Amino acid sequence: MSTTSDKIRIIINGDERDIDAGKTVADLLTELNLNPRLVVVEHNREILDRSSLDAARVAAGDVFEVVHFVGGG
Amino acid sequence: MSTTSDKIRIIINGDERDIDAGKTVADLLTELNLNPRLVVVEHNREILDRSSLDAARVAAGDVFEVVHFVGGG
Amino acid sequence: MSTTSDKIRIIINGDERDIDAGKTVADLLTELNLNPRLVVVEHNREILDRSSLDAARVAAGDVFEVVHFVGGG
Amino acid sequence: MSTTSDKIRIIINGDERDIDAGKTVADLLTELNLNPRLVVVEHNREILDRSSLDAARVAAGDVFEVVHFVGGG
Amino acid sequence: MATTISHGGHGVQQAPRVEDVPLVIAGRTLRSRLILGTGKYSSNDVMVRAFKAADVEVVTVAVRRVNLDRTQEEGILYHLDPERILLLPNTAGCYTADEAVRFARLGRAACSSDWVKLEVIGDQRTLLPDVAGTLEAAKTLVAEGFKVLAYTNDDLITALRLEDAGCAAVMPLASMIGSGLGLVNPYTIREIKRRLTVPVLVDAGVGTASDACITMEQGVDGVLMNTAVAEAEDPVTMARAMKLAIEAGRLAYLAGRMPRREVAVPSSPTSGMPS
Amino acid sequence: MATTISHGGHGVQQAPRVEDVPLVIAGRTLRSRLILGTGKYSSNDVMVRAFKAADVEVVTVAVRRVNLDRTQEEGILYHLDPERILLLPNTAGCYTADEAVRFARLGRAACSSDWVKLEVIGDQRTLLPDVAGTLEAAKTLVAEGFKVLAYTNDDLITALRLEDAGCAAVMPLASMIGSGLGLVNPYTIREIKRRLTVPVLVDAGVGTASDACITMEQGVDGVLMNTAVAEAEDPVTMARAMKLAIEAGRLAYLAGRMPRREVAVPSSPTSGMPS
Amino acid sequence: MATTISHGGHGVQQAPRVEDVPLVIAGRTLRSRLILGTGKYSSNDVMVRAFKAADVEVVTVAVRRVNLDRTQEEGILYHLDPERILLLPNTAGCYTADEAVRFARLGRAACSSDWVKLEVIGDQRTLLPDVAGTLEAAKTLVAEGFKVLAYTNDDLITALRLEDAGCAAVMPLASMIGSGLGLVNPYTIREIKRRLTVPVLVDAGVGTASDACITMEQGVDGVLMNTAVAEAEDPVTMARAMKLAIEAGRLAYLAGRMPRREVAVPSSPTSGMPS
Amino acid sequence: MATTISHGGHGVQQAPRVEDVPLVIAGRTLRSRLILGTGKYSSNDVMVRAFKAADVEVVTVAVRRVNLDRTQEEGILYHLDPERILLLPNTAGCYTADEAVRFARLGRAACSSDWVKLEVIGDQRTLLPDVAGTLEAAKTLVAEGFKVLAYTNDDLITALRLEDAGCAAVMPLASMIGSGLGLVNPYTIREIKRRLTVPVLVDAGVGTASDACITMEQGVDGVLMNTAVAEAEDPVTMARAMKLAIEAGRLAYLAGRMPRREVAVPSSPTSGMPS
Repeated sequence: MSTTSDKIRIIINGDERDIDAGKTVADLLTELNLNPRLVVVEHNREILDRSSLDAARVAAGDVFEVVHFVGGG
Repeated sequence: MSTTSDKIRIIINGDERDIDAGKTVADLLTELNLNPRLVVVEHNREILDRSSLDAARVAAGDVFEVVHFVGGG
Repeated sequence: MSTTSDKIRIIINGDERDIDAGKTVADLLTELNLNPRLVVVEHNREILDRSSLDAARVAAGDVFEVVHFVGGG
Repeated sequence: MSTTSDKIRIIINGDERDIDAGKTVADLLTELNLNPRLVVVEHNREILDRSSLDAARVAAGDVFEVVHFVGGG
Repeated sequence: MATTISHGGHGVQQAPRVEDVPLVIAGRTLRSRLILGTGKYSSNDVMVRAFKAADVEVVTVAVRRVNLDRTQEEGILYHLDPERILLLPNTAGCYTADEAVRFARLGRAACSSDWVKLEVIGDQRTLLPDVAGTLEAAKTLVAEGFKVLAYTNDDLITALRLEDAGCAAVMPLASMIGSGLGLVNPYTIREIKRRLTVPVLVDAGVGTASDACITMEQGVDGVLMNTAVAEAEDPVTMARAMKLAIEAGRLAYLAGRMPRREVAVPSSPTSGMPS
Repeated sequence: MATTISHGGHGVQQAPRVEDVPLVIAGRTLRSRLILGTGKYSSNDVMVRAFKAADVEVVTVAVRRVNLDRTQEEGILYHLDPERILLLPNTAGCYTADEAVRFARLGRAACSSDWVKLEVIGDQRTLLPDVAGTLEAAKTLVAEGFKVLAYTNDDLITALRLEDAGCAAVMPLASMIGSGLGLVNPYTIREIKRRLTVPVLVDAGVGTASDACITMEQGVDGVLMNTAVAEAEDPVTMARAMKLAIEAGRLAYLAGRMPRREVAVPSSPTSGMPS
Repeated sequence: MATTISHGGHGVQQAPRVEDVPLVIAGRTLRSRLILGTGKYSSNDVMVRAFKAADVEVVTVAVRRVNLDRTQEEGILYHLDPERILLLPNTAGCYTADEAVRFARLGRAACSSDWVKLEVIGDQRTLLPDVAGTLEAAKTLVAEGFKVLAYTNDDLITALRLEDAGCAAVMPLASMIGSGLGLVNPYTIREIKRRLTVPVLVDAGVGTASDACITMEQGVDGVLMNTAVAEAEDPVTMARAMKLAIEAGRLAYLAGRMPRREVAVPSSPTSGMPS
Repeated sequence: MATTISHGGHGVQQAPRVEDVPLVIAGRTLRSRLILGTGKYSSNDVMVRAFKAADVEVVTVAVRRVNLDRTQEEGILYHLDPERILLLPNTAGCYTADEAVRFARLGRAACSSDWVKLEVIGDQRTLLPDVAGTLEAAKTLVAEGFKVLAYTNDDLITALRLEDAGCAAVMPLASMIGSGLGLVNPYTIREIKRRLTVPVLVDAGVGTASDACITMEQGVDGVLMNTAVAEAEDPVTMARAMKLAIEAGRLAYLAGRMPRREVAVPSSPTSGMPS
C-alpha cells in the first residue's frame, strides 16, 4: 500500500503546493497557521462549512481558495 | 355569380368596418381615399409591399394597420 | 396757576398729536402706555437716554420717533 | 557763451539719458529712431500733440514717457 | 474654417491648425451635426422654415395610424422634400423590443431608408430608456439589415454593448426627453465618446443653444433634438441658433480651450508702465 | 436671420418672429457683438488670422512704453488695419483713478478715437476692479469727452452709477480676468442688463465657446474676451467658435427658450399607435 | 429632533412638525443613514476612530484571498467589533454575474449575515456597473435568500427591476467610485427615490460633506461612501463631518426648504421706518 | 471634535488631526458659527423653538416704530432671553449712510450692545448693497465705537476696505437677501476669506442646509441667515438642520477633502481575487 510520507500536489490560492497525503482541510489550515473562524475555505469551488473542515479530506489535484475579509468599499 | 352585396367585417386601425367582399387591399385604400405611396399597410401583422397591394385580397376577420409618418422626435 | 387745558401739537412716529402742554417725555410714554425700558425715544433727531426721560420736556412742534426692536434679518 | 556740444540730462521711460542741448522733441524721436505717428510723447506729464513735436524743446531735467500701443486685453 | 491669411512681407509662422472631418453614419457623409425632430411644431410652415434655418439634412419622424376619418392627407411627407432631407423613422412610444422592431419595419416600409432611430422606453412618466429592451431590439434590427441609431441612457456599459451589437450610432441622452434640462452628466457622455468607435450623438434634453454648445464641446459627433426648437417662442430663430451653437461647440472642442484657473492672469503686459 | 420661405400653395400662417437690432455704442453701430483683446498671442500672425476668423471690428490695446533699445518697431498698430478695426485703448494695469485717467489720455492721443476701456484694478492677485476708483475715473473721463466703456464688478449698484456717470457702456465681469471660469453669476448679470439703458458687455472670464453662448443668452449686448482666444491651443479656430457662439447665444435669447421641466414630455404623438 | 419648548404663559400655537422614521433594511432598523467602506485607510487605527466619529453601524468589507506567506493574520475582522458593527460583504471587483454570486456566497460564509452589497462591474477604467449582470446576479442571490443591496447606475428602469427582483435596497451611484465628483444627476436620483418602495441608498461618488448633504436633500434613505472619508487629509474629522451632513440633509429634506427666487425679499419689515 | 479613542494593545499610530479654534468677533468668543435673523416667522413661538433647535447665541433684530395704536407691546424683546442670546441690531431698510448711522444709534440705545449689522441697501428690487455707502457708514460707526459687522457684496476690494475701516467682521452675500439661491460665487468668497484677517461671515442667500454646508466648506467663519429657516415648511426642523450643516461644513473644511477625479479608483483591492 502507500508509503507513509507520500506527497500530493494541490493548488491553494492559485499557487501549487505539495503536502502530505491524508490530511483533512482542518489539518491544512493548522499547517498554514490560519484560524478557521476567520477564514472561509472553498474546496473545488464548493464552500465548506466550518463544521465540515475536520471531515473534509484533501486529495491530489484539489483546488482551494482560502479567503477572508479585507478592507473594501 | 356571387350575390351582389355580401359584406365582410374587418378591423382597420382598431375599428371594425363592414366592407364588400371580394376586394383587394388596393381597392380598400382607394375606398378609404388613401394614396398607396404615402401609407404602409400591415395585413394581419405582415407588412405588404406596395407592389403586392393589387394582389392581396381582403378576407373576413382581417386586421389591418394603415400607417404613415407623422411629426415625431 | 397755569391754565388747565393748554394743548400743544407734536409729531410722534409721523402722526400729529395734540397733547397737554407741560409734559415730560416720561409723561408722554406713560400716556402712550409704553414701557420706557423697551423703547427708544428720538427727540428732534436726538436720542434720549433713558435716564433723561424725566427731565426732557415736550414743546410745541417737537418731533418724536419712538422705536423698538422687531423681527428682522 | 555756451559751447557747441553741451549735454543735458533727461529721463526717458524711466532711464536717464544725456543728450545734446538745444534739441526739439521731434529731434529726440528721430535720434531714437521712432516714428512720431506711432508713438505718443508725454513731456513732464503733459501729452504733446503730434503737431507740436517740432516746436517743443528739450530742457535739462525733462521727464519723457514715450508710449505706444501693445497687445492687451 | 478660416483659411490662412497672408499679410505682407512677414515670414508667416504657421500656428497649429486643427482640421475637422465630416460626420459619417452608416457610410453616409453628413454635412450637419444636427438632427431635428418633426414633432410639436405649431404648424408645418414653421417646421419647414426652422429646418431651412437650421440647414438640417436628417429629421426624425414617427409612425402612426392614418386618421381614416379625415378627408385630407395629413402625413408629414407632404411637407418634406425627400431629395434634400433624409427621414429617420423612430420607434417612439414603444415599450418592448418586439413593439420597437415592428415599428422599425413599418418605418422602413414607409420610406426608402433602412435607418431607424431605436427607442425602447421603460417608463411613461420619464420616457427613460429600457436599456435591456433596447439592446435586444438592436440585435434583431441589425440582423435584419437596419442601420440602428440607438437612443439610450448615459450608461457606458450599455453604450459599449450597443456598439458591439452593430449599431450605426449610439445616442445617449443629455436629460429626459422634452425636459430642456441640458447636459446633466458631461463625465459619462465624454467617457462614452472616448470609448466608442461608432458615432456618438446626444439625443434628448437639450433646452437652448448653450446646451447644444456644451454638449458638442464634450467631443461628441452630433446632437439630436426636437422640443428645444419646436417649443421655442420663435422656432425658426432658435433653429438658426442651434445650428450655430453646434458649430461653435464643435470648433471649440477642436480648438482646445484654455485652462481654468482660480487666479487672475493679466491680458496686458505688467511691465512697461509709465511711472 | 432667416427670411420667410414660401413653399407652395399653403396659406402661410406666420409665426411670431423676433428681429434683432444692431449694437450701438456711443453712436457707433457695430455689426459684431464680440470684442477681442490683442494680448498674449503666440505671434502677430496668429492674432491677425484670429481676428479675421472672428470677424471682429473692435479690439482692445494697451498703452506701454516704447522699448528704446530695440531697433525694430514692435507696436501693435503695424499689424492692424485701422480702416477695418477700431482700436479700444485700455487702462489695464492702473490701480488708481488718476493713473487710469492718465493712461486714457495717452491712449486717446495714440489713436483717432476717444473710446476707452476703463479699468481701475484693486488687487494684483485677482485683478478685480476697484469700483470706487472706477466710478471716480469714469466721471473725470466723461467730463473730458471720452466714451467710457467701464470694466466693473458684477455689482448692480455700481453699474447703475456708472451709467449715471455717463459711461457709454458698462462691462461687468463674468469671472476673473484670464481665469476662464465662465459666467459665475448669471443672476446679477441678467439684472444689470435689465436695469441699464446703455449697452452691457460682459468683460473677462469667458473660457470657451459655451461660456460666451451662455453669457449672451442672459440678454447682454456683447462680450469682450482675450485669453480664451489667445490661449486656446488653436486660437484661429477658437476665434471662429466664439463668433458663432455669440451669434447663437444672441439668437437663442431672442428666440425665447422652452421651459425647463423635471418630467418628460414626448416629442412624438402618444395616440395613433398600432395595437 | 427638538422637542416642544414651553415658554411661559402664551397659548402655544403649534407649528407643523415633521417626524422622521428610522431606516429599515431587510427588517433591520438602523439608527444611522450612513454606511462606510473599510478600504484605503492609512491604518486600521484611523479607520476604527473614523467609524467611532461617524457612529456607523454598517460597514462594507471585501472578500479576498488570505496571504499565505504572512505569519500574522491581516484580515479586517480583527479590528471591528461584530457586536456593534454589521459587516456588509461586497462583490467589488466582479465583472460577471457568476463571479459576483460566488463572492456573495463566500462573504456569507465568512460572517453571520446574509446581507450582500452586490456589484457587477462593467468596465475597469470607470468601475461603472453592468446593469444587466447586476440584475441577473440579484435574481440568483435573492433566490438563495440573500438580502441584496444592489449598486447600480442612476437608471430608473433598472432600479425598478432590481426592486421587482426582490432586492432589499437599491443603491444608484452619485458619480464614479472613488471620483469625489458628488451627486451629478439629482433628477434621476430623486425620481428613483420617488418610484421605489424599498430603501434607496446612494453609493459612490460623494467627495465631501456637502455632497452627502445634497444627496440626502433629494429624499433618499441613506448614503454609502468610502474614499471621501478614507482619503480625506484627516479621515476622523471627515467622518464626523459626514455624520452631521447626512443628518442635516435628512432634516432639511423633512423640513421642506424655502422656494428659490430670482428677486430679493426683505427679512426686516419695510414699513415702520422712522422718517 | 472626536477625541482620540484608544482601542486595546495596538501601538496607536496617530493620524494628523486638525483642531478648530472658536469664532471670536470683536473680542467675544462665540460657540456657534450660525447667526439667525428674527424676521418672518409665523409666530414668536416657532421662532423661539427654532433658536433652541439651532442653539444660536446671536440673532439680528430690526429697529422700527412702535405701533402707538396697539394696546399690547409687540416688540421682539419680550420673546428673547438677553441672558442667553445676544441681540445684533441691523440697519435693514436704510438706503443711505446717514440713515444707516441713525438706525445704528437707535439700535445701540435699545440694547446693551454696541454691535451692529450694517446694511446700506442700493436697490429696492434686489436689496443689493451700496458698497460706497456701506464703507462711508462703517467709517462713521467705527469712529463712534460701534462693532460693525458689515453686510456687503461679494467684492474683494470693498471687503478689504471694510476691514481697513475697522469693521469687526465682513459679511459678503451668498446671493440676494431672501432669494435662497445659495452660494453663487464660491471663488470670490474663498478669496475674501483668504485675504482678510477679521472674521468673514456669509450673510444672505442661503436656502437650505447644503447651501450652508457648502458655504462653510469655503473656509469662512460663519453664516447669517433668516429666510431659509423662517420660510421653511417646518422652521424648527430646518433650524436644527442648519446647525448640523454648518458644523459639518466646518469640519469638512478642516478635514481636507479628497481630490476630485474624472476616473474611478476602486475602494476594494484589485489583487487577491479568487480565480
